Amino acid sequence: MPSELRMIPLLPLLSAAYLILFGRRHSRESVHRIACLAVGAAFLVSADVFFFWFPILYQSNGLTDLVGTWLASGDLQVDLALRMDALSGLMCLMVTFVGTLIHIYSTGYLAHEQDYARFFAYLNLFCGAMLLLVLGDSLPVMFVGWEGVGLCSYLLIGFWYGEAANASAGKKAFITNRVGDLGFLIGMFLLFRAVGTLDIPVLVDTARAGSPSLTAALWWGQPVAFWAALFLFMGAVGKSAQIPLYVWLPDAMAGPTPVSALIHAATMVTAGVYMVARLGALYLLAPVALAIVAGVGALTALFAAVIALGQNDFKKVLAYSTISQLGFMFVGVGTGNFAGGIFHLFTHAFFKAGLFLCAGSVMHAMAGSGDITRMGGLAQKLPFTTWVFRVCWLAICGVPIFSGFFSKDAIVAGAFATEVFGPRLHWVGPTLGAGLLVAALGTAFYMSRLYCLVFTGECRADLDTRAHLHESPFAMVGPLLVLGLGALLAGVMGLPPALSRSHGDLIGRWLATALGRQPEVSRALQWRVMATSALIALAGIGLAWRFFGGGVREPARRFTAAWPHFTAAVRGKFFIDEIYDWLVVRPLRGLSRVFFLVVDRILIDKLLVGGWTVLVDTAGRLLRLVQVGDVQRYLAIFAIGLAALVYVMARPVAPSEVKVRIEGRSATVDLTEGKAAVDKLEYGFDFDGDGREDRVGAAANANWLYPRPGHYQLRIRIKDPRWNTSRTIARTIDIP
Amino acid sequence: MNLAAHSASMAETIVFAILSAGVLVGGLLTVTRRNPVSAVMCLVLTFAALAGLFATLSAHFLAVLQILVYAGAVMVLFIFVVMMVNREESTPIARQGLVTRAAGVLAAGYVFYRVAWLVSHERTLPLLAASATPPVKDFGTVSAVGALLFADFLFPFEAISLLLLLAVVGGVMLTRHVREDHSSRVS
Amino acid sequence: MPTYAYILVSLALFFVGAAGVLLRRNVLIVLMSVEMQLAAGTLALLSFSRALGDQKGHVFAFFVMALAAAEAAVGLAIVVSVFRTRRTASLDEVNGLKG
Amino acid sequence: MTIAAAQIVALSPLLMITGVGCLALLLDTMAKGRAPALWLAQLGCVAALLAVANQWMGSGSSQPIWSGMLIVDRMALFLDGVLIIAALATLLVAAPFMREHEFEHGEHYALVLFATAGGMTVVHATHLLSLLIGIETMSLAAYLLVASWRRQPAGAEGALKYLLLGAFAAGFLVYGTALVYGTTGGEMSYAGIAARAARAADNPLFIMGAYFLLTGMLFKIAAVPFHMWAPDAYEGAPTPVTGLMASGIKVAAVGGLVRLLGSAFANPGLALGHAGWVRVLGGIAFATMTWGNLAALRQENVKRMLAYSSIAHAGYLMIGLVALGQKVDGAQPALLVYLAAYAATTLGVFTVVAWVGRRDDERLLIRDWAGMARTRPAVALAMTVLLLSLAGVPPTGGFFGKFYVFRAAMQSPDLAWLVVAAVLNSLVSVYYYLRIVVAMYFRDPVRPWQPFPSVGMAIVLFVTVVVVLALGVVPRPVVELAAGGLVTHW
Repeated sequence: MPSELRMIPLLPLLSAAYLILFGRRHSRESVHRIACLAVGAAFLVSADVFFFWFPILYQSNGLTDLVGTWLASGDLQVDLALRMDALSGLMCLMVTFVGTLIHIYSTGYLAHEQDYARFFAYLNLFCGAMLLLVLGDSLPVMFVGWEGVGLCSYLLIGFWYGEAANASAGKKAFITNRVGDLGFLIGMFLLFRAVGTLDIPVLVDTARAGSPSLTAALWWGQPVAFWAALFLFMGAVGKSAQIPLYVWLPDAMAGPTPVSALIHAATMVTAGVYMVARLGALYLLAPVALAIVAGVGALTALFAAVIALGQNDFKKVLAYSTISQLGFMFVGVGTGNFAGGIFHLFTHAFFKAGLFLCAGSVMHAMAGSGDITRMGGLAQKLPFTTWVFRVCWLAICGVPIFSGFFSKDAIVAGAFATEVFGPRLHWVGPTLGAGLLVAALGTAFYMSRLYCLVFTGECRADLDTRAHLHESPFAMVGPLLVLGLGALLAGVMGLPPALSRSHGDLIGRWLATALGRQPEVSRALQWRVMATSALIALAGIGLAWRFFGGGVREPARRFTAAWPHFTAAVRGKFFIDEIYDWLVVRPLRGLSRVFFLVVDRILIDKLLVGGWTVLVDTAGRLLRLVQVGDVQRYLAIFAIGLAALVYVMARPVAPSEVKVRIEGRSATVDLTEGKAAVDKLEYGFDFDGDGREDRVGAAANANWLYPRPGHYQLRIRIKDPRWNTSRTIARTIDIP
Repeated sequence: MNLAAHSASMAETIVFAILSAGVLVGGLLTVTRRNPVSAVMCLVLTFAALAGLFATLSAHFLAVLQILVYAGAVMVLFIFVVMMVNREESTPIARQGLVTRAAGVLAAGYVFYRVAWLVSHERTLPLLAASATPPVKDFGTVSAVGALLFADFLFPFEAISLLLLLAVVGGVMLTRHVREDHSSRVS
Repeated sequence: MPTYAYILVSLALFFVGAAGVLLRRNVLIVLMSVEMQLAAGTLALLSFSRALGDQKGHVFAFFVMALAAAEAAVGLAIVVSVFRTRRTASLDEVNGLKG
Repeated sequence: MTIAAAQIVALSPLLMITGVGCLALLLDTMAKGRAPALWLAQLGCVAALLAVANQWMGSGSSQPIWSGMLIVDRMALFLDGVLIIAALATLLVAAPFMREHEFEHGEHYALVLFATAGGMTVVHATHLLSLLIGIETMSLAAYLLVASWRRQPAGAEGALKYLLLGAFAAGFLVYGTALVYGTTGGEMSYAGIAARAARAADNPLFIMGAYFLLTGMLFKIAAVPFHMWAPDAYEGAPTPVTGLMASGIKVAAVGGLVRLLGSAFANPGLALGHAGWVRVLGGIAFATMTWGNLAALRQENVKRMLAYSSIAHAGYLMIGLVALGQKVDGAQPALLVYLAAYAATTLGVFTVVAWVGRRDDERLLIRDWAGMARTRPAVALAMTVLLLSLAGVPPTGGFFGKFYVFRAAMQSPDLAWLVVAAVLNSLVSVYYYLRIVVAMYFRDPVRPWQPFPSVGMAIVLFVTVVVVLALGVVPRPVVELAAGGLVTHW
């Protein structure tokens, strides 16, 4: 088995270490040469392994590179092993390829940056961590990469720490991610307890075999698989920015744009989707968990799309669009259509990285500003950027022949056709599919709005900026063109079988061994979905064009450009515009504002994140008050603590259950169940609440015949004679 | 029970009562004295009475040690320090935080009550009811305890010398005249 | 006298010591109270020792005594150094560190 | 009793540390300057480490020696190693620190060694008497070390608080011993207590005695609510001493608790059930980590924040103790690994704290650390790694230790809540650790700053960072060493 697998994450990691330690001594050229070469070499190695072992990757469950036993003690053995199979190979290629492009792009984008070496070191570190995440053969190894990308994200978001907001955005990202990691860890422990190993292939095999260790009920009647899947998904929610932990991603746009492209669009945030796909067999054991995954995904897709409608910052729009697209991917994996989810992940990596890099190029030209209301008409000034943006825009909108069209359709069709939820939840799939179609409409609309406001019409920027406008250097444009090409062509990998029987669904077939059974989609359904979504994409674009084509500020010119025949009907145009404005635009904008303000800023930021912080903070302040500095009060707390300990210890055990059985006028009270091992207790029963104990003794049960019906107070005194302590339990008894 | 035994036990009870009264009254006086010098004197009383109690428990060696070490050496040390740092204080108990500290005393009292209740509850058990000097030759004498000390307890005996050494060394370090602290920032 | 009587006396002494530690303002008296607590432990050990006819308690008591002496020495040294820096032996005035 | 040579050899690390401490004292009075004593002390540590290694190779007996006072087993040797390394690191850091702050005492070095010797006695102890003497040796040396910075009023104050609370706790330790001694019919050795525990566990007086002992020990590891001394003593102490207290002394106290609970009080009648220490410790563990983390959030003083962080870590450690009480496989090695990782991390962190302060500019507030990454990137990076280790972020030793302990605890279904609480807690802790990182990386320097040059500190820092990272990346050797500690006779 190839030991060059370990080179793939190691190359960027070593380069990162070198740059952190000695980067400051090198010139800018040698810094970026080292960084780009490291990632480029990682790409070449992965491509080499991938294509050399192509058949093996396809047919078996892949190649393993056992670096060594990471830790072994007693029952726990974790190998530091890397595995390339069909899925991780694909991811690996994608990460290194996009990563290399972004490295090259950064050399141009950050040409004026002071801390050049630090930036590239972090970027390399990030790639290394991501590759470790992808290639890791066991959950702990994966988790190291998982945390590593979180850390790099923190470092890179806060890269421009001059502004306080950036530093706190970084902190927010890190802490939100840690909330998810908590779930990941617990899920991992649960799996370990159930299966006894953390090797992913073994876990997958165990899950595929439907082993009772995973299907046994754990808590509240749900099986182990459900809980493990749910907790792991919590990790995915954090990393992939889904509801309710998505808050960090929009704020994370504070970092340099290449970072947003690499981390917050193409790679890191996809980790959650990748993880769910990787452990797909586990999720298939728990349909309810799958439904939760898909449901959260669909909700996020819709919700983020609505918020994106109202954003005026270039990168914020893209950030919410990323969240929304990740929602699509989760619906894919959540409906058992893992290949579909991965396919969309793949195409999304190209077009979203392209979009972000375009954003970087535009902001580069606009002297760093990302305010789209101050843009417009940039198509002439930035020809290459515009073309790439057009391709990526059409791809994300889902216009036929562009890659996004096919991958989105694969998810939607999969959702309609899925049977993983079983007969009881069969309605979930179609509902999700319908939801996604609405989200797709929103996507087409807001992306087109973005396009129109930025590239069409007149430039609304001030004169200074306008004079400064220029196309970016080749180092930035080159990667853009490559990504644009990818956004255009990546769909070939997953053409629907309905279109091409021989070359259809390449990716699904490629991933079949790694991911297992996928939902069968009938040809008719494929056609239907393709037609509907094409229509939806066009409708979204058309609608946006009517509102924003050429810029929203000049409704007259917009209408002239769109419908020259109607130029005469000035009144009617005004009227229609008002109607649109009142009926559609304002409600939509208002809705998105409401969503954004109420849900995002108040509910999540203030209550969930903020409120929690306030609580913790207050507790912190209170605890500081306890530490008054007076040693005798410390001693008093010592004594009080000891007394509390003795009190708790000396008190008799509370019975876990007080059983009262009433038959006619006779009541039987039984404390035997749940009684602790202490059997030297004495019990006193006062049945009628007269203060006199009616039954006293070592027996933990007693019965009493009430003379007449009524409402009685039952008091049970449990006494521990060894300690001379007692506790009293009160109940009321109704004798009919 | 014959008369002699009875009067012996009577005498024993009286001795015990006097000594324990000495211990407790001495203790109470110690913690209530305003002047630390009087407190030290009361503590000497406590420890002397305690030595007496040790003697009634046939712990002769320890009784002697108690007088020598505590009532002697340690108390002298205390007196020295009292002379050094003593300031007559008007309020023996600080007002601030009194509630917390009183709660602490109550808590300590609760723990004390629990243990005391257990002891008196179990007073009929052989362990707690035993009263006669145990039938071991030389019980509690220097030779008997010393033999044990140099046999089974040799390691702690060596180890405690380290403890005493470091107490001395540390005491010297902290209290010796400032030699190498050149700066005189101490006000 | 029966052992429990001794134990009760030792408990009472322990409590008196604890109360002194908790309440008194003068750090020297607090240290004396601590010594009292240790002495109470010694008394309990010796009582059990006699009841069991076992002299290990005596040896332990011996060590406790040495330990108490060492603790007193160190405690007094620290009191002296506190007094040097702060000119006070009142515990309620030694509260610069807090929070 | 005749002293067999084997018994002396078995204790050679302890004897070396003690002997070198005494020699250093002597040398200090005779030689000119402080350097000879320091060198001797450091050499002694190295020699003691070699002796530990020698014992490790040849160990196999793990029978109690010295009439059941002590045991030399792999667990004790493992912890000996950690303690000696902590002492060595403290010496390396303390010397330049004291020179910079002008309070050099030759006794200081000897006291560090004596504290270590006390700690080693604690981890070897199989008898309540050797435990008590070990604890007190360690504590008295620590009180004195805290007070050793005589110019600093905070030092004496911290020492006084530490001493008073410590003496109070010692009172309980002694009284607890008396009760256990009486109710077990004259037993003081762990094996003897364990043999009688089944019968004695019926006697509330015995349980009371056991809890008094437990309280005395919990005080030493700064468990809530017996932790109140820790922030003040940590803040008041000279920084290298704080490092020693947070690493060496905590390690020794936890080691002592592992042995005490694992052997003397391991009886199910005492450990489990309603009044069992497992349940009680579980509650205390929860209170400890939560209190520590919450109180750390609002701290502005780095040392104080780290003191609370060390309280929180005591809570995590106690989860391991609880798992031990539940007889979970692997709880003990997990604890040992955690201790090793934690000790290395803490030593490194306090080295940085000691390093950044100058004579007239202590730089103990977080805002004083602003912009450190710009002037001293290597130190800032090291500090970041160490803080991430404290927060439990992979791939650091701190993460791995937590992972290992939590995994052990998860084996027992009753402890799931505790693990969840601990993970949540470590989440909270990220916040305050990041405050330092944010200050170092994302803030502009407030005033010019230059740490004093010190080879010793650089070495300690480098080694601890390497160890912390190595423990996260290739923990296997240490895990195996810790598991080797399993070969014991409790």
